[in-house]
Amino acid sequence: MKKSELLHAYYLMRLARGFEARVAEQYLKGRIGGFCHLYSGEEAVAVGAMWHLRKEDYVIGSYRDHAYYLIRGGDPRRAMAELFGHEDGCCKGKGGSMHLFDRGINFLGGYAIVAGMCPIAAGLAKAAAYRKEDRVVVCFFGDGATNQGVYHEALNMASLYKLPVVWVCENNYYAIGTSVPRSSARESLAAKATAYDMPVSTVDGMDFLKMQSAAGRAVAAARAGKGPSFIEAKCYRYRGHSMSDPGTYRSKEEVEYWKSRDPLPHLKRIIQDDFEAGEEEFAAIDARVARELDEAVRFAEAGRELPPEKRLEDVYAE
Amino acid sequence: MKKSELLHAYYLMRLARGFEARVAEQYLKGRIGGFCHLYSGEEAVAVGAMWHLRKEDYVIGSYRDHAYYLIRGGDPRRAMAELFGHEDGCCKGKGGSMHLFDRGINFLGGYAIVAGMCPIAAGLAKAAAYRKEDRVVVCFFGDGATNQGVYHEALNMASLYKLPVVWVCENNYYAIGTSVPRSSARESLAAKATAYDMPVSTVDGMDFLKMQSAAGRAVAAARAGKGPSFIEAKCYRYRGHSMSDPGTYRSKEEVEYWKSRDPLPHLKRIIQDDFEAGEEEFAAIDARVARELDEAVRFAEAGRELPPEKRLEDVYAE
Amino acid sequence: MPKITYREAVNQALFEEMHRDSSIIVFGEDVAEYEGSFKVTRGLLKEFGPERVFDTPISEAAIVGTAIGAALGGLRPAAELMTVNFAYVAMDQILNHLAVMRYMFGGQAALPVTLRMPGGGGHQLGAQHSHSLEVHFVHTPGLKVLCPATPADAKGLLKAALRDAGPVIFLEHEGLYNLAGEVPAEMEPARIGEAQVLRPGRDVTVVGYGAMTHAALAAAALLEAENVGAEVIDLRSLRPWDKAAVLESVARTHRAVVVEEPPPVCGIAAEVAVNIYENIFDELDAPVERVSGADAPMPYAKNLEQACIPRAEDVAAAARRALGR
Amino acid sequence: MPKITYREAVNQALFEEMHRDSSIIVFGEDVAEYEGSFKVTRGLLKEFGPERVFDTPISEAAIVGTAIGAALGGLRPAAELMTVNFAYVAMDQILNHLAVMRYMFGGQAALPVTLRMPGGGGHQLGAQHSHSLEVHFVHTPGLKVLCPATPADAKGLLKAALRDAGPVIFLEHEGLYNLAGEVPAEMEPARIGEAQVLRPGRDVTVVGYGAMTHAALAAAALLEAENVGAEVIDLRSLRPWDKAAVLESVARTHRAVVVEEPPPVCGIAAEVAVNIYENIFDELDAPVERVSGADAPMPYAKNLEQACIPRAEDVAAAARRALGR
Ligand SMILES: Cc1ncc(C[n+]2csc(CCOP(=O)(O)OP(=O)(O)O)c2C)c(N)n1
Ligand SMILES: Cc1ncc(C[n+]2csc(CCOP(=O)(O)OP(=O)(O)O)c2C)c(N)n1
Ligand SMILES: [Mg+2]
Ligand SMILES: [Mg+2]
Repeated sequence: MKKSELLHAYYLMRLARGFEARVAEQYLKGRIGGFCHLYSGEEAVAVGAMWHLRKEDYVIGSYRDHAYYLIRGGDPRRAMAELFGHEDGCCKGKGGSMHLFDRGINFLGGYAIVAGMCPIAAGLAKAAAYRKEDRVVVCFFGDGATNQGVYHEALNMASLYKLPVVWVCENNYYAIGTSVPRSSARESLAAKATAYDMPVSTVDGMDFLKMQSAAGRAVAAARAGKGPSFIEAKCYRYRGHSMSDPGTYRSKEEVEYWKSRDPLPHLKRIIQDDFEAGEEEFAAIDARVARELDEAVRFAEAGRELPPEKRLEDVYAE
Repeated sequence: MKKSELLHAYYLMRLARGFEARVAEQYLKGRIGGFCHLYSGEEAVAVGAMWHLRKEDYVIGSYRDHAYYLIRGGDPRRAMAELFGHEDGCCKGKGGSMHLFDRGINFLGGYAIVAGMCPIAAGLAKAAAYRKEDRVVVCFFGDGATNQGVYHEALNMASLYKLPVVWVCENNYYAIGTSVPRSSARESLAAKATAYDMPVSTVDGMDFLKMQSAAGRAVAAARAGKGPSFIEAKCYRYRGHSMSDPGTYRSKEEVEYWKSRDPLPHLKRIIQDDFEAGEEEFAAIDARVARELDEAVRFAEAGRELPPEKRLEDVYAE
Repeated sequence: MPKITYREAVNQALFEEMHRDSSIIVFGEDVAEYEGSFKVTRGLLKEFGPERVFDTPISEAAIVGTAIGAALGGLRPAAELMTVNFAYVAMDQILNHLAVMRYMFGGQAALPVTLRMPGGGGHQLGAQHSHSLEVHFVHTPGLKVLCPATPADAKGLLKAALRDAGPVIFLEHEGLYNLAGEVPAEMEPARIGEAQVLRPGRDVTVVGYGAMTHAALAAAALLEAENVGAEVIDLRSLRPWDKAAVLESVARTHRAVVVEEPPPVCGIAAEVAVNIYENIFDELDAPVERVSGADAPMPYAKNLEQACIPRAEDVAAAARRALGR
Repeated sequence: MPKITYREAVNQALFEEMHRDSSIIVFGEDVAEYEGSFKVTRGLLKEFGPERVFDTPISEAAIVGTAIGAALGGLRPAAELMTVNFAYVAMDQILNHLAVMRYMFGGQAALPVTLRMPGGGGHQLGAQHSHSLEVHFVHTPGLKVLCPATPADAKGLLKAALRDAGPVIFLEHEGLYNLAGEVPAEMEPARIGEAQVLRPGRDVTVVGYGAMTHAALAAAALLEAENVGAEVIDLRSLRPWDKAAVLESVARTHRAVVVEEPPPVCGIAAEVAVNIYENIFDELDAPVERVSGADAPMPYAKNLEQACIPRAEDVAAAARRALGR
């Protein structure tokens, strides 16, 4: 991979991480409401999984969706405005944190029902296959989603029809307060997915390079008409499940261990080792991100909610 | 196994087979209505799977339930009356063919929703475990059920809590007109079940002895507190999916092949080989079955439906 | 005009619209090779091939989800749930995805999905297989709900559904599949949300839909013999429903009966009745009569089941009550 | 009398009944070690141990199915669905198993199951997480549906549910968990199916339940300032519901308002209203006013969401309409 590419990956992770730091601030100020789930710590998974995507490919995922949206190329201003509940948010303020969506970048939504988006991903892939479009679908969900019935139905169907889906399971070890071994009879979610006869892999989700390489194989297989693949990305969320979860079910040591494996300094070291990049290059990225996020917050602060009459619009197509 | 035991197994299979021949007759006469699914051809599965059960164990299964009920020790008269929709049927005529049930024999129901009974089986096992009762649950379902979400949820939970369930998948190769390879990404349903980290086996479901021996291991494991097991019983239904299905999606040759492996003559041969049993012993069984079934039909013919006011009873406990 | 069955009418609508619009795909359990468990999709696989017409595993939640995704991806999926009873396992996809997505994504998600589901009682299928689920769908903003009662409407409304921005829940009644009726060979889509007066009358208005329309018509025939003129309105579309047509009729007859197959509590009849009261309270000469399915699960035994489903005689009796006879 | 919160009241009922009856078990997502996502099950695991209080995977359909099986096996399961929104994925187990099994097995299946589900809007959780599902449950024969509005009822009704032959859908309102109120330390179970007059009045009857009871009470306070005496009835139980209490009150006040949180079509308010019309048509001086949630999915933005949920002012305005002011 070229240096510029690696720096771009670094930028994307920084952007997502920085965005969520701002979100946490604004949430505590009461400007953002509802459930708000941060992705911090897992950025390498999303950047790696989407690395090989083209503009026409589809991305879909869970409520933990700020990073998907931004990494896919979404506008941080419209994301922040959405979280503020404003009319210039990407969903006019009707969706909120859990339901970002943007047709323009083929990010087809964050969904609040665990595993609910899995069959939708299969359907997107079916549409692409039927229309003979060269599109791949990347679908993100958590470890907990593998215990929900519809997840199994969707994986089976995608495999049966050889649909171009890359299933990315963010195994961050917990579904709210319940750990994987306490909720899944099989602890290896990759092994569990072999029930559907597709290539599976378990990847270090804290390592961008490993993620992108696994995703590269999966995306290539999907494009080649070989059907779906499953990637179990082992990762960790630094924060509680959502802004309202103190996360006391995890030990300090455990959290510290994972923070010591943070994907950002990890990638930075690799770039520095391989290309002798100077600190100023990273500082420039940090500055760019800060600028963009200042702008996003300003944009959101300047916006306003839809007038209440509009609550009855968008129920049906006109 | 003793000769008397084998003869009893033969009797149970004969009884189930014979009962359903009468059911088919009565159905065509219009005395039985609704959906009516015959088990003919699969008898060795149910007799084998229940072989090691005690009175206090639970049996639960799908709509293809005449055989479960009879083999569990149900009264053929009350089953036939139920199919006639009569008040002295085992469910007062409110259930019908798909919903036999009898507390007295711990047969806890035939259910019409594919896989719908799977979590109920887990719950029965949980109750037994919590109450420290020495009970095992045998749950019957078809190959098609393995594509239904709740099936996966139930197997996972049963394994996680090490509940005493024996999952018996009657893989008769078809779900109505759709064959297993056209509906399941993995053709081996035993391999598919390894997702839940329990002992699995694939058994010739046309062979009573093989079935009972696999079931023996599974029941013993459940009793010993080792949790659930999964048995994939390869078998075949001789008739269409239900009385209204002509079954044209299966070739004559295929049906003939399976009929040539009929579990009844197969067991008869074994008994004759091992014990030199005479034809008259089998003839006596046939006669006994005929007598019981004549009686069942007579009983049903003599009964009547509940008065219509009673349609509003049994909605709630009084 | 050619006479065809309701089953054939649905089939024709699928054929014609699929020829017209290549973005329509059809899938569900046993819809392709088996041609549907009610044979409604007969010939489709042969005509349109396995990419457009395909069988699925027994995975209703994923069937609906796949339809949603396919719609987001630019298609017009027409999925079949083998019977409406199996919509229960797909409720989350229907009520909490399909119905809400356009809204929660600020209008960006186009969801031209049609879900066809045969349903209704009367065939001794017992408690788990005899449901009429319309209330669950009609209660839910974001869905449209159609219930054709005649072969012509089965065709006209399905054509409308397949061209609509959707999403549309299309409820076919199993008891009507063999019903024959005149259906124009060339037919425009019907208009969604329009009721139809099937029989004029000036003494009492009887509102029905689906199979209950036929109970209403039969009741009108009984009442005619008693010199009572019953006006029969077939709602055809339950969400949106044609309030104007119902109010106009009741304002003339001053008496109304509403017939529905599901159990009564929070039913379609309650909704129709309450709208009559709210809008033309002073025009009413008697309370609106509701005739509903029994407030009990459906029993298997034939006599019990028949007593649980509104019949012409029940409807006529309600009309007599409304007329104070 | 001690003052405790609605959350504590639910928790106390669980504690007390579990001490009383060892056949009660509690399970659901994060109910044991995490003590519930709303901390309602706090202390239960410690008190009763992991065999009686346990966490489940995110498998709502199997949670409900397990409760059904456990009940068949002789227990009294009290399962929690983390929120009512997740009942959609378990609808088949709730509506097509739990509700019908006693009936279809001819009365043989005892199903003393309580399903606790927090729900309701008002916390900017968006379209998929803000549902009020009561209509789906109330429409379905075979279920009982309770909606406590106060801490005392939360405790009394849950105790009743845990001793009832069931099955009971127990709907807790997320917006009420922090509400404090007087609750007797020693308390008998409440009676299922009995409404309560929370405030007498002679000009108009306002019927509510759950969080809407509080909108009704606040509206009554507003109306009092206008010299209008509003009688507030809290239904408490939606199936069965206390028709007699409502009719008695409306027969006195001659005017009625019914308030509900879900969307209006085929709603609770429609059912209550239609029963008023059917039974005491001649006592009514004006049409019954329905005040319902918006006929739209729930939006995230605070102002939009607030405009979708009935508020005291909406209820007061409806009362004024009923009074012709
Ligand atoms: C069907 C359903 N059940 C329960 C919930 C409540 N819930 C929201 S997130 C969550 C945990 C999900 O864990 P996981 O899939 O591992 O994803 P993570 O949050 O760790 O990214 C739960 C139980 C839900 N949203 N949907
Ligand atoms: C959830 C659900 N979907 C669809 C059906 C309709 N249906 C009844 S039986 C059946 C096929 C089941 O096949 P399988 O599980 O292999 O059992 P078998 O009938 O072969 O014994 C189908 C699709 C149903 N009853 N429930
Ligand atoms: Mg997780
Ligand atoms: Mg089968």
